[in-house]
Amino acid sequence: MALNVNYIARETGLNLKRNLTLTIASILTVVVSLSLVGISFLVRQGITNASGRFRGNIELIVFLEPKIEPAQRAAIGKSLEENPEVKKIFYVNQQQAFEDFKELFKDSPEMIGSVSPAILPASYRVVPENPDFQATRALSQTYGRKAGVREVVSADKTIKALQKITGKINAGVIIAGAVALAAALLLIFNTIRTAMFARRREIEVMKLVGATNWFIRVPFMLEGLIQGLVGGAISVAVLYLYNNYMTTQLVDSDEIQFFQNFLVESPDVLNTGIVLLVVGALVGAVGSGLAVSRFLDV
Amino acid sequence: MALNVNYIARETGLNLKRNLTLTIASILTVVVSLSLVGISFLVRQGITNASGRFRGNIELIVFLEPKIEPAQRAAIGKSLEENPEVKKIFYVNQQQAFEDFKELFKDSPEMIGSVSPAILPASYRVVPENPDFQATRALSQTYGRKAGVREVVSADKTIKALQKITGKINAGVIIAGAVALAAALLLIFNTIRTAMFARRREIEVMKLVGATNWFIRVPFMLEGLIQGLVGGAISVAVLYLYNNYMTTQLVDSDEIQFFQNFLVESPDVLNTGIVLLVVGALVGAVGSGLAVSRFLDV
Amino acid sequence: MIKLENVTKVYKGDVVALKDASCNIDKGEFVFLVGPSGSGKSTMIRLLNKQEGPQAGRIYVAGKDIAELSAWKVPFLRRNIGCVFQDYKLLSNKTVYENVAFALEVIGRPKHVIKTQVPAILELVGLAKKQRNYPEELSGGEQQRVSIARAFVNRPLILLADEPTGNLDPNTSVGIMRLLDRINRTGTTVVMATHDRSIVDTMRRRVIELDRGTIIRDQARGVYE
Amino acid sequence: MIKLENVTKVYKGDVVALKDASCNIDKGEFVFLVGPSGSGKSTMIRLLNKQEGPQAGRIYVAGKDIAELSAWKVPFLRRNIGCVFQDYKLLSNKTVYENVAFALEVIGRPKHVIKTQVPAILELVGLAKKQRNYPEELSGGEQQRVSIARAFVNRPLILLADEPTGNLDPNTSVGIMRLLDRINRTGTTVVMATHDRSIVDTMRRRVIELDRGTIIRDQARGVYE
Ligand SMILES: Nc1ncnc2c1ncn2[C@@H]1O[C@H](COP(=O)(O)OP(=O)(O)OP(=O)(O)O)[C@@H](O)[C@H]1O
Ligand SMILES: Nc1ncnc2c1ncn2[C@@H]1O[C@H](COP(=O)(O)OP(=O)(O)OP(=O)(O)O)[C@@H](O)[C@H]1O
Ligand SMILES: [Mg+2]
Ligand SMILES: [Mg+2]
Repeated sequence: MALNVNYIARETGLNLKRNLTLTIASILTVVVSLSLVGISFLVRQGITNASGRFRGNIELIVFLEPKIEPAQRAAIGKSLEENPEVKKIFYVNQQQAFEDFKELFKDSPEMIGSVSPAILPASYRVVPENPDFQATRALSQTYGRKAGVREVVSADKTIKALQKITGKINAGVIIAGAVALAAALLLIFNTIRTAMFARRREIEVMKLVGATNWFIRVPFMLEGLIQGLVGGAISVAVLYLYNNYMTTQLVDSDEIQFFQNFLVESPDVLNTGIVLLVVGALVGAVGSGLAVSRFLDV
Repeated sequence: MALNVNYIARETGLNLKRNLTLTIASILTVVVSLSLVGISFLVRQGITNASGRFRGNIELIVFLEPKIEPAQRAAIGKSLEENPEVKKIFYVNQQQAFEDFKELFKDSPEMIGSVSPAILPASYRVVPENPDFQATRALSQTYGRKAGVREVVSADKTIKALQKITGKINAGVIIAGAVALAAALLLIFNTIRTAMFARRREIEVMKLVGATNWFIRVPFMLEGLIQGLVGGAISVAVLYLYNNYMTTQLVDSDEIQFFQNFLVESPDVLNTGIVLLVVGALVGAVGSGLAVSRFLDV
Repeated sequence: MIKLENVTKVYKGDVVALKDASCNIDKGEFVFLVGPSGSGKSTMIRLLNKQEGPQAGRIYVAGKDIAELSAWKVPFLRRNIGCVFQDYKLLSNKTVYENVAFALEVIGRPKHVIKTQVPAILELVGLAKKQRNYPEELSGGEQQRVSIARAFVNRPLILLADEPTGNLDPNTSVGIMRLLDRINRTGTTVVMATHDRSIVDTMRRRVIELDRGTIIRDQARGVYE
Repeated sequence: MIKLENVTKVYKGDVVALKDASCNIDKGEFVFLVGPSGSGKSTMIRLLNKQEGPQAGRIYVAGKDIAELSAWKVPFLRRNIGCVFQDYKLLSNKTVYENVAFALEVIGRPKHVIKTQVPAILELVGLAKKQRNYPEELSGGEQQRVSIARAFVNRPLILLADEPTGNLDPNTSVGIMRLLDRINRTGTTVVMATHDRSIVDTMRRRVIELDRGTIIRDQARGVYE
């Protein structure tokens, strides 16, 4: 059956206008639930960003004896540089180690008070060619036995722990996002169904006058699509406002650099916005289509 | 007008049964939205607990020179104990300082590798009588000048920073909770309004047959109350399941003690549950009462 | 009992449904309201139970100007006026029994009264067997009779009936008219809008004829035309 | 055109609305369906346009057994059957014009056809001035006439009319009956359920009488009783 574009457009427009109570109710539900989904997505993105930044890529630290001979030190450095398993090294002298320490503990001055440059050992920070557990351990054993080396710390445990933490947080936030999305879909469909219930007589009459299922369904689906898009668009606006507010809040708090790690980039917001629009449009159209069907059986 | 309890009970029961589609829709909305509110409350509680535990109550640390004479050390201790501004002191020797350090950095073995007991200074941890900024600073100046004292670190900056962080997180989570609650109220009212819209003819007819506003309104409000309570009860169940799951998850992760700080106590869950029930019942009853009113004007 | 003084009702779009209508109906009268489709019969009935308000003129029911009735008193007015609506206005979520019982519950009648009166009145209109059915499950004429039963189950002072026999066959109509007549004889004022020529011509009661909103005839013991 | 073979329709609760009913209506016939309230007239009409299905028996419309029609073909059956419903079944969100136009839109008539045919048919039923009103804003008789207009605006093969004059005054009824007669003369089969004795007695067409679901009379050029 060829559907008349003209008819569909007019019918949809009139429906939206004349069932204003139901139109507003549906859009409101879409706005509220998709905004929650969007915000939980952005929080997820922020946490992913933050945990990415917390993690370095240095996998091995060769601590040198504080009183090591410069020659011995150079030998170790050379050996490291020539090792095919090693990709890159950085030498961190005692002063730098202290600076690093101060940076790391700038919020805990009592820690800083407890050390001095002379106390902290110099070290080679090593980026292995192959950031694999076995390779890192082999390197660590090789250099741990060398003279002048106080200790080799392979960061594998730390990384594992860090990965576990961020993995857990990530999983938690993904679950929260999925739950929010599922809740949103449920709420929107629920509202559409209730609105359709209020119009069941109308649908029955159309059917009795000889309208085919699709003839009835298409304008309702278009109506749902538009409600979903409008609701989605409004929740994208809510999202931008939220993100702007959070960004100024986070940038403001420059004394606590920690928070800045959670900043979300514009492309992420854009992507989330697109997802919201698509979800809104889809659930609006498909939900309406499904909800109508219940009353088409006349 | 005396309302007939019998009539109200029967009327409410029949309404719930005969408008099953709308009853289910309303309960579903209450369940989904209140569960979100409840979970956001529990997360908030967890964060509050965690930040409470992160914060110690030691406000001042007097670090001693590593090579201090025992007599000098005892003198400083005595002077601290006798100072009326000081409430309590703990002596932390070098070995203990190292243990603390290891505990603090157990996830960062490279930090542990960089220090040894001999390096870390012993210290007096001081709890001032008056945890006030001025008093703490005065103490810190007095003892900073004493012989044998390497440095006095007043934790006020740390505490300020920590308070700022936890304050911000708290504010964020409170806002999130408030937003979730507002969203829930909006969604529930929206659904009730839509459901009432589907029944507007019925309400008009009742009015035309001579029913007073309250005669019509009370069963609808009771209906809303019951829907709210049922929805609230289900979301309390959801909350308990969530909390149980999270608790086992968090306790499981004992290698990352950090997470255990977020554990929420049973009373908190209970309180949140009660809040959900009350909110569900109130918004159900009041929302229905308001939604009916729109159609009583016949 | 009922008095209209120069009542005018204009709907949006300049539809004059009632124009300067005046009449006086005494207690215990039986009045037929006749006139072509769209002449304002239902409008007059809707004005009497304050479903709508007039643009001009005064309406007195039981001695009171109903325009001056405060909103919370309107239900009490309506309890004294039984109304058979042209479109029945049954509660679709209630059974036949519950629909009729509702009119008694509204005025706070005790349960045992409801339990005896409702079946009795349903028996009278010939719906004893349909008590447990919902309006949707009834034929047109059956729904109409439920509306009639509900309108006078609580023995109102005034009975407004808007085409109560429109969907009834002649025999059932005669039965309903006998019932209305009996109710009228107990002192209830009856105003009935109708298109049924034979009923009007048989009963020979007062006839008020409307034409495009104007009362063009008010005749005691009148006929349809 | 229409053939019923031993059709039985039982509603839940053992209400036998139609019992072993058989009849044959040829193309171009005009049939009155009479019988007391609740005798099964509307049920028969609902069976003919497949609003409901019978428990037993076969129903043929235009030579086809409608029980064997697959669900997607039902709309096409209904487009050939105009139906005036006893409760009008107007679309409350659409104006009078839109309600009537809908029946043409459903069969894909182009806009210019709709624009000329809808006002013409509304003129015929006397509603030219009410085109922009919603059903709620019409009197009972006016709503009924919208339903009539919608039923034959698309010139169906068969016209089922369930008490199309129930809410109309005698004069308007005569006008509507003239219209139905004219439509019938163009070849449309008309089946009309009615309670109006004078219409049946004046027209003298075939009469099928139902009583408690059974066809008790099938008379050419019959009278009401
Ligand atoms: N809500 C409304 N808005 C606009 N016009 C209305 C409204 N209600 C009624 N009308 C118009 O007022 C006029 C009188 O209507 P009313 O219902 O009183 O007629 P009636 O005499 O009862 O007719 P019928 O015999 O067909 O029921 C009609 O032309 C109708 O279209
Ligand atoms: N959905 C239903 N469920 C149960 N019983 C029904 C249903 N629809 C109709 N009936 C019953 O079937 C019988 C026939 O109904 P129908 O509507 O065909 O009567 P009718 O001849 O059209 O009467 P009227 O002249 O009053 O319109 C009635 O007793 C009615 O109560
Ligand atoms: Mg009327
Ligand atoms: Mg019928």
